[in-house]
Amino acid sequence: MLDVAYLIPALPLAGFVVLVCLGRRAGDPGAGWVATSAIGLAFLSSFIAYVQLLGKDGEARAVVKPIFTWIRAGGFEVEAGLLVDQLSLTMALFVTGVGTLIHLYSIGYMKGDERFPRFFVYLNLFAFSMLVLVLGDSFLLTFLGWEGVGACSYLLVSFWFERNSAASAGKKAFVVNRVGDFGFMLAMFLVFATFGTLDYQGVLSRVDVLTATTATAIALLLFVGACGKSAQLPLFVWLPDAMEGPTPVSALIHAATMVTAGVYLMARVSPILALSEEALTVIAVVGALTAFFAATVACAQNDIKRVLAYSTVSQLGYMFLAVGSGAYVAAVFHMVTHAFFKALLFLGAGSVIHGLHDQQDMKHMGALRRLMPVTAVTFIIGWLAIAGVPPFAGFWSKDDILLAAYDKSPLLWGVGVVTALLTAYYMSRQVFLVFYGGERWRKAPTAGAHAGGGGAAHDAKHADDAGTGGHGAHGDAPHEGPWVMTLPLVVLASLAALGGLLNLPFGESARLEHWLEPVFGEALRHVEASSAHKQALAAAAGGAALVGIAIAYGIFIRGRRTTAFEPPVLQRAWGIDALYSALIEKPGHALSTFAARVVDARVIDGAVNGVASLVRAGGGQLRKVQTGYVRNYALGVAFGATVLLGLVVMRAGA
Amino acid sequence: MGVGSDFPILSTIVAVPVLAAVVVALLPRSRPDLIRNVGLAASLAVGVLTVVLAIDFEAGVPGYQFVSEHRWIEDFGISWILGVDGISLFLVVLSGVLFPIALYGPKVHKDLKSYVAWMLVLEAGCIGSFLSLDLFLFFLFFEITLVPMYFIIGGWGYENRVYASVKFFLYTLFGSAFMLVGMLALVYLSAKGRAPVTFDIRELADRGAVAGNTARWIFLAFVAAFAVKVPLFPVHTWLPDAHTEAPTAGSVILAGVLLKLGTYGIVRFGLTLFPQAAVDLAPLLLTLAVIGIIYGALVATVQKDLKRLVAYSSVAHLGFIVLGTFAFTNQGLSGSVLQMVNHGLSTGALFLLVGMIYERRHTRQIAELNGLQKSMPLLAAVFTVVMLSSIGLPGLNGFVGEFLILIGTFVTHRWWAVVATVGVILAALYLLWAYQRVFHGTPTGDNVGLPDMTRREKTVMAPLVVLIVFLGVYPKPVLDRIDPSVDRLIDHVESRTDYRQPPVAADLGRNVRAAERGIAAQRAAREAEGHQDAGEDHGGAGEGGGEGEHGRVDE
Amino acid sequence: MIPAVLAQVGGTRAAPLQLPEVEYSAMAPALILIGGALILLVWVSVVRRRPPWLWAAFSLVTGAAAMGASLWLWFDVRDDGPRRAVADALVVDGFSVFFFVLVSATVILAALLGEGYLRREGFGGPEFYVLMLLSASGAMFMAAANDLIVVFLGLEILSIALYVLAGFHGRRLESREAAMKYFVLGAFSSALFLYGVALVYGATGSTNLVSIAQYLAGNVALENGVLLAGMALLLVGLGFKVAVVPFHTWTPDVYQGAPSPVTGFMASASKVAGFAALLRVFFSTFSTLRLDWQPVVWGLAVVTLLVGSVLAVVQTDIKRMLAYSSINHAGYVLIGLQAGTANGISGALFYLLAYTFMVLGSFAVITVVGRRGDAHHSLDTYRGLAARRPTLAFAFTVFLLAQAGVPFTTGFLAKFYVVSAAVEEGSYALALIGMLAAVVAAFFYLRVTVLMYMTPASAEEVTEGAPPAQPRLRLPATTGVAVAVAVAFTLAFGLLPSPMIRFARQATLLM
Amino acid sequence: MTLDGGWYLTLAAVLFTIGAVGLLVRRNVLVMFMCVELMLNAVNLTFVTFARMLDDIGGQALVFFVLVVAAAEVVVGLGIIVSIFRRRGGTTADDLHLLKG
Repeated sequence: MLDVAYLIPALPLAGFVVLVCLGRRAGDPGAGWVATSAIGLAFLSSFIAYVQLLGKDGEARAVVKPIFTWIRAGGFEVEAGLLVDQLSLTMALFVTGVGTLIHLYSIGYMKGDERFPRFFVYLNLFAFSMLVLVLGDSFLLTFLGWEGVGACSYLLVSFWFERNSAASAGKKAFVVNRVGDFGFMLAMFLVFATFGTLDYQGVLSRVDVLTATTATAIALLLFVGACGKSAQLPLFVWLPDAMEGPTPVSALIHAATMVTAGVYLMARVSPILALSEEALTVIAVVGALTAFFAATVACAQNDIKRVLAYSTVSQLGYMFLAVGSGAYVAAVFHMVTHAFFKALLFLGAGSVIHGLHDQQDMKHMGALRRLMPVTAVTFIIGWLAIAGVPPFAGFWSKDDILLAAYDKSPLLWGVGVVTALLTAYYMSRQVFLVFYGGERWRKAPTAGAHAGGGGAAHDAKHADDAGTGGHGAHGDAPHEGPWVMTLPLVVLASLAALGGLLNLPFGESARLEHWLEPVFGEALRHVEASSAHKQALAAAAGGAALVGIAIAYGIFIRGRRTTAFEPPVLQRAWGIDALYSALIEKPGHALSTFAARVVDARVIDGAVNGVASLVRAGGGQLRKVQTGYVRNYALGVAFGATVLLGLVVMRAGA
Repeated sequence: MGVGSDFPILSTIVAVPVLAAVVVALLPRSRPDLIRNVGLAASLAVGVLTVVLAIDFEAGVPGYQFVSEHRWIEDFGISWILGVDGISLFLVVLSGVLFPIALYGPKVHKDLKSYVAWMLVLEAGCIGSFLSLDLFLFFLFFEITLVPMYFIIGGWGYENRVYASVKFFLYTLFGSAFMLVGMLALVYLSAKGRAPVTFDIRELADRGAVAGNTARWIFLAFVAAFAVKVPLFPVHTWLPDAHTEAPTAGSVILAGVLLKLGTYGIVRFGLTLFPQAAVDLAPLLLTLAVIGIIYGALVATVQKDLKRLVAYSSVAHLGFIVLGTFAFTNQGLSGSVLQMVNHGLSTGALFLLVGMIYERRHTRQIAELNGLQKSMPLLAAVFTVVMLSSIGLPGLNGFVGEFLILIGTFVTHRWWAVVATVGVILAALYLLWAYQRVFHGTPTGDNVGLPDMTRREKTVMAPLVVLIVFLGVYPKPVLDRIDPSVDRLIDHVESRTDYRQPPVAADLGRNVRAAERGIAAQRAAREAEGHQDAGEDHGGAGEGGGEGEHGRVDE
Repeated sequence: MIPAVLAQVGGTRAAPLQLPEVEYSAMAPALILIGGALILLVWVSVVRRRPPWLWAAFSLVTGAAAMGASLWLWFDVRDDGPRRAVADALVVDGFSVFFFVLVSATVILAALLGEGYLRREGFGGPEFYVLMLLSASGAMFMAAANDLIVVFLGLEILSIALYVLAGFHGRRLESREAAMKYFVLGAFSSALFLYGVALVYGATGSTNLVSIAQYLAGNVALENGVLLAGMALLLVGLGFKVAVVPFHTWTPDVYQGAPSPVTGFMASASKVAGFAALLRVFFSTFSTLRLDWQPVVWGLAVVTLLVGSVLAVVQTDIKRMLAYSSINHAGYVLIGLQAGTANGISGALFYLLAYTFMVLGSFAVITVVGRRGDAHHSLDTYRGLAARRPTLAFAFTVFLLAQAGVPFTTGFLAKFYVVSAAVEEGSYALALIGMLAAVVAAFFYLRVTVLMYMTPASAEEVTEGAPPAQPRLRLPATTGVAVAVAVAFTLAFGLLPSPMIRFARQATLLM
Repeated sequence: MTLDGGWYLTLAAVLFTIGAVGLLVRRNVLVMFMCVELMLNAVNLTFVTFARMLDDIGGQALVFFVLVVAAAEVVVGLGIIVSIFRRRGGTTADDLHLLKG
């Protein structure tokens, strides 16, 4: 039974291996098709597994498929195996599904890049790692995937390594994630010290042995890991910079899949979280603050991808708000819908950038809806979904979260609603700036010269590489991409529009909740509220979205303005990067320099060389005694004899 | 491919390189090809023998295997005793693998004959140290490695090679001075009464004649020698100089094998001979190890010379190994032993790669390099893999050891483990930053248009990359051989001291697994077909583990 | 011998004169050497114009004969026990015979060395060999002495010949200066030694070592001060001979100034003989006073180890450097003595055995590298030697590393042996100081290898005085044999030391 | 009047010391050499005195050995001194300090 589950991670791995072996021979677009079919088949396998799982009882839907013993030392043993249950399969389905679409899209987007095959090598490796992350049956296997996706993220963000900004961004992503991993690792140590195993089943079935303190510690340490991977305060700083990577990467890794790993992890350990109200509160508060914070920053960004990046941070904040409120299903639901619409938005943005020859500054866009109709329509669907306009997917998932948040604390709910308003505003701003208004791209400076926000801009070189050919430098009319790029847009747009169907809050149609419930069990909190109450809250959320859109409409369409409320402090993301630089980077560098130049070179090695010099100097002094005069030598002998005689006489006298 | 039980494989492994060195020394200088081939053939032969050894090694046996014992200097109670157990096995294999690579890989620009001869002597010395079960014999091998390495650094190194080689020699000799005195003190104190003088560590460990303060002092004397070799903070400053100035092969062997003599020595002699003292002084060594981890990483961050950076990264990595050793848990110790091998592979590979860059650019200064990935994508890719292994990325070898060390330390010395984990962050920082500066960006000046890896370079790197991946994905065959010996060592420590390994590290974990297996078995009843092969696997593992564990509990 | 005779005469006034039986066979090795020397002297006066190699060949034969006689004695003593000769003035026990063997080996090697040297420097006569053989016989008498006055006689036979040998290369001012310094200081120390003999005689009533020991064992010495002062002066005199700090001051100058083969011979034979007497007198005769001399020897060992190694570090002349290194070696032998156990003594013996070959080998190389005029001993001369004469450089490296105490050489085992004896007796601090001094010492040995292997020869041309291009070094066959023998000994017994260890051990036990 | 043996010993010790000090302070090699002779003779006096005190003829016989050795030393020593200072005006030991350090 369910042996097909093995294929889910195996296929992308096989794709990776094949592409590595083929190297450059795989070619363009051959490598892309290999990779795409690998992950496409993985999606198919996931779907088959899903069907097979449906054939079982709710309780029996958690199946461990062992693979081999990975590590064993003394009492520590890690069996590598796949944990196929409702949660992991849900993740696998949307990871492979969205992944397939983005792979497909990449074939068009990356066309002509000199490292085209390598890109798909990385993508397949990423897909494999992500699937290991979600399907792993123990903390350590999840960690394997967790670090694997981090490494792939590093490789893909710095894919265009010729640009220093891309290289730095990749490094930053990895290092900041490592800070989070620090928490994850400590959590694993604590889990092992407590349970003697790292298996999910071994741990989660015995959480009752945990004391409250240990539970809080484990939960918070894991949350630190999640903060790193899912770009929550205070570790969010890498995600905006990660937009230096090719846009499909942003869509796949930094919107749809990898960044949601933190949420997945929290959902996975829900039985532990359930033991610690403090941890839940911390998670909820951090989530809410991140959501609000990132939304404010998103309002002031000019780079089309950075807006989406901060939006992603903000939406992830929502998911953590849900987790903190005990609404795991809502978190997963939002994760899925967010994967649909945010991937869509990124791919749309990529399409725009592609069409404008790597122009990313929204101030130099406008009126593109006529020239890029497919992109425009799908992007608008994405916009409506993320803004929370009924009946698009985002509305339903966000509504679930806000409901749970209200149950946790009205204050959190308030923050959530304000964030929803901001979300609607900044997304509307983006849509209006890009697709409406005047054709500002006609008089735009050379692409990349005007770096928006953090300075994300492709260099001119890539403009040549990634150009679809047939047209020269800028000045050409923006154009739609090939079908491999538009098809994913259309599919994702339909999902973004209809994704809400997964978990409609009406009666028996809450399929996702029903499906996932056995995973969370008692950890899952059900909101006990009247339906009138629920409807009022939903109306408030929907209203906030509409207000946000209306404000943006007033400013950018009615007011025909291209700038609104964009204070520098928000453009610089509240100066957090600068703060880290001042508080950590510079003192750290100073400390390291001190350690290397003073402690190591002067103190320690100085002592070592000092001993050598001392011996030398001692020898230099001593040799002066050796004057060359024979009577001095005789004096030496006589002196020695006298001392010896003195000693023995003293001894004899004593 | 088994060998006869009476074939003295260990003595052969030690003797072959020595004989080959003599042969090379007798060959005419005018036949460089012949010299190279003889050297390579000998080291490959040793490599094959070590692999045969690993295959013939019985995984479940904790004690020494293939023991060959001959009387040597009877008047001193010294014998030629070679033996291998799980702790030394893979270090021997590592040496067997790294030496042919180091001999074949980097080009030698002058006096090939002496170079090959010294390398072969070095190989014999290193392997001999790992195999010796006689304290005196170990010391001989331990010391003799200095000579070839000294000549290799001094003869084929870079600008500052003389300073570096002399520093290396004297520093190590300084540590050994303490060890020699400590060793003699131990031997003679153990021979009080009617017991004959012996240097056989098995016998010495059994007698356990020294205790209390005496044991602590002697232990410290041993540690002084090993700490220099490891090198442990603050006696590490010879390492950056030696590494930087050594020729590529020298750095590879130095990092890959020679440093392990220190960590191996601590495990084999420190823990075996002075269990109580080791337990007593563990906090000191743990602290030094942790300082080394953080300090090495910090200092590595600001290095301007690529080789020096890798050298300081070794200080940090070796800190982990010492940390795991003094955790006194099965995981920590197994992790340490495994990490010795891992570090040898990944740092050896890093030095080879840096050497390849140097061959092309004639500089190691990070500031003078940029954008190398542009013209050398393959080299960059290999570098990335090795770097990620060094960072400790799961799925590559570095992680398994590091993780075992940390988790093993955590259960006994929580806060040390926590601080050491910070080192994991820093490792990423300095290596990625260096990678960015060297490989990323747009190449300028001399960095444009460099040739990518040659066939020879690929041949050299291929086995290392394969091992890096293999040990990351499937370390079990290695751990299965390490584990029983580590178990025995911890047993030994526990039987001589009040120290008890936390149950979670010893067997609680396995009990949990067993319980789970029970559940799994019930499920398997329902899903008979899918579970069959996995069940077999579990059963085998349970037996192997059970024997080793429960012997101790009864004591 | 005669004092004993006279004592007998004094004791039994009326009895007929009883001459003690002189057992020639017991003293065969020394007598062979003396005989050889005399034959050479006669030969050269009677027959003129003989090819110079003949003198060397004859000395070699003499040395070999002495060696053969020594070995015969060894088995004889081992089977039948020690023999006293000449009315107890000499004792031929394992200990003595060990030194006979060692000194014979020294003679053989030095003769091999001398041949090439004399030929190169243009000395045709047999004087070198005559003096060397006589000197060596003195060394043997010192080793076999059972009477303090015989020690003195042996010492003087050894030294007087060496004074002349040191100034042998008359054309070199350094050589003459060395002779003068050695002579003045040697005479001074002899006087001190002799005064010590007198005081011991006064305190114990005898100069016979066995009698002294018996007296000390039987009586609590009344005039302890006189006895101890005598003992101290004996230590000074012998310490001078073996170059113990602070009685070492002559060593660097004489080693540097004397002709290189003479230095080699002096460094081995003279030190070996001095230690033979020192070990016997202190270990066996003054064993009851161990608590008195042990701390003194401890202190001397420490300063000897440290001063020797530290001063060698700053030298620029290879012979001078090795002179300090030999001082350092004396410190290790003292470690063995300080232990005051049989193990310590056999350790010291083994050390001397290993040392003899290392140091003679080293000076063989130095003789060759010194080139015509015996003047090229600056360390700079060794630049790039490995490239020019790889085998010679390798041999020198073996000697240097062996002296540094690198494993698989006799040098390591020697250090190991004495240090283990010290540790066995609980002298941890001394053992540690010894090993740390070895670290310092390793530095200057390494310096030479650095010059030979890691420094290009071209840099040398900058220094003034040296000829622009290094002429090819001529390695005479005889010197080559000496070097080969020394290397073989150092490495072979470094690997399989048991025979030599047993030799040293039995020599001690048969004392 | 009979003198206690101790006086002879003291005299010998004083002579010995004078010889030693002379060796240390004089620069003329010949004088230095004579000082050594003085020391040796002080030793001889000591031997004889002890022999008398111990009533042991052996001590007196030892003196002959010392005298013989001293004579041999003189021969060799003078030879060396002559060979060195043949071409020089004086016989100052301090002139020779080529070797030092």
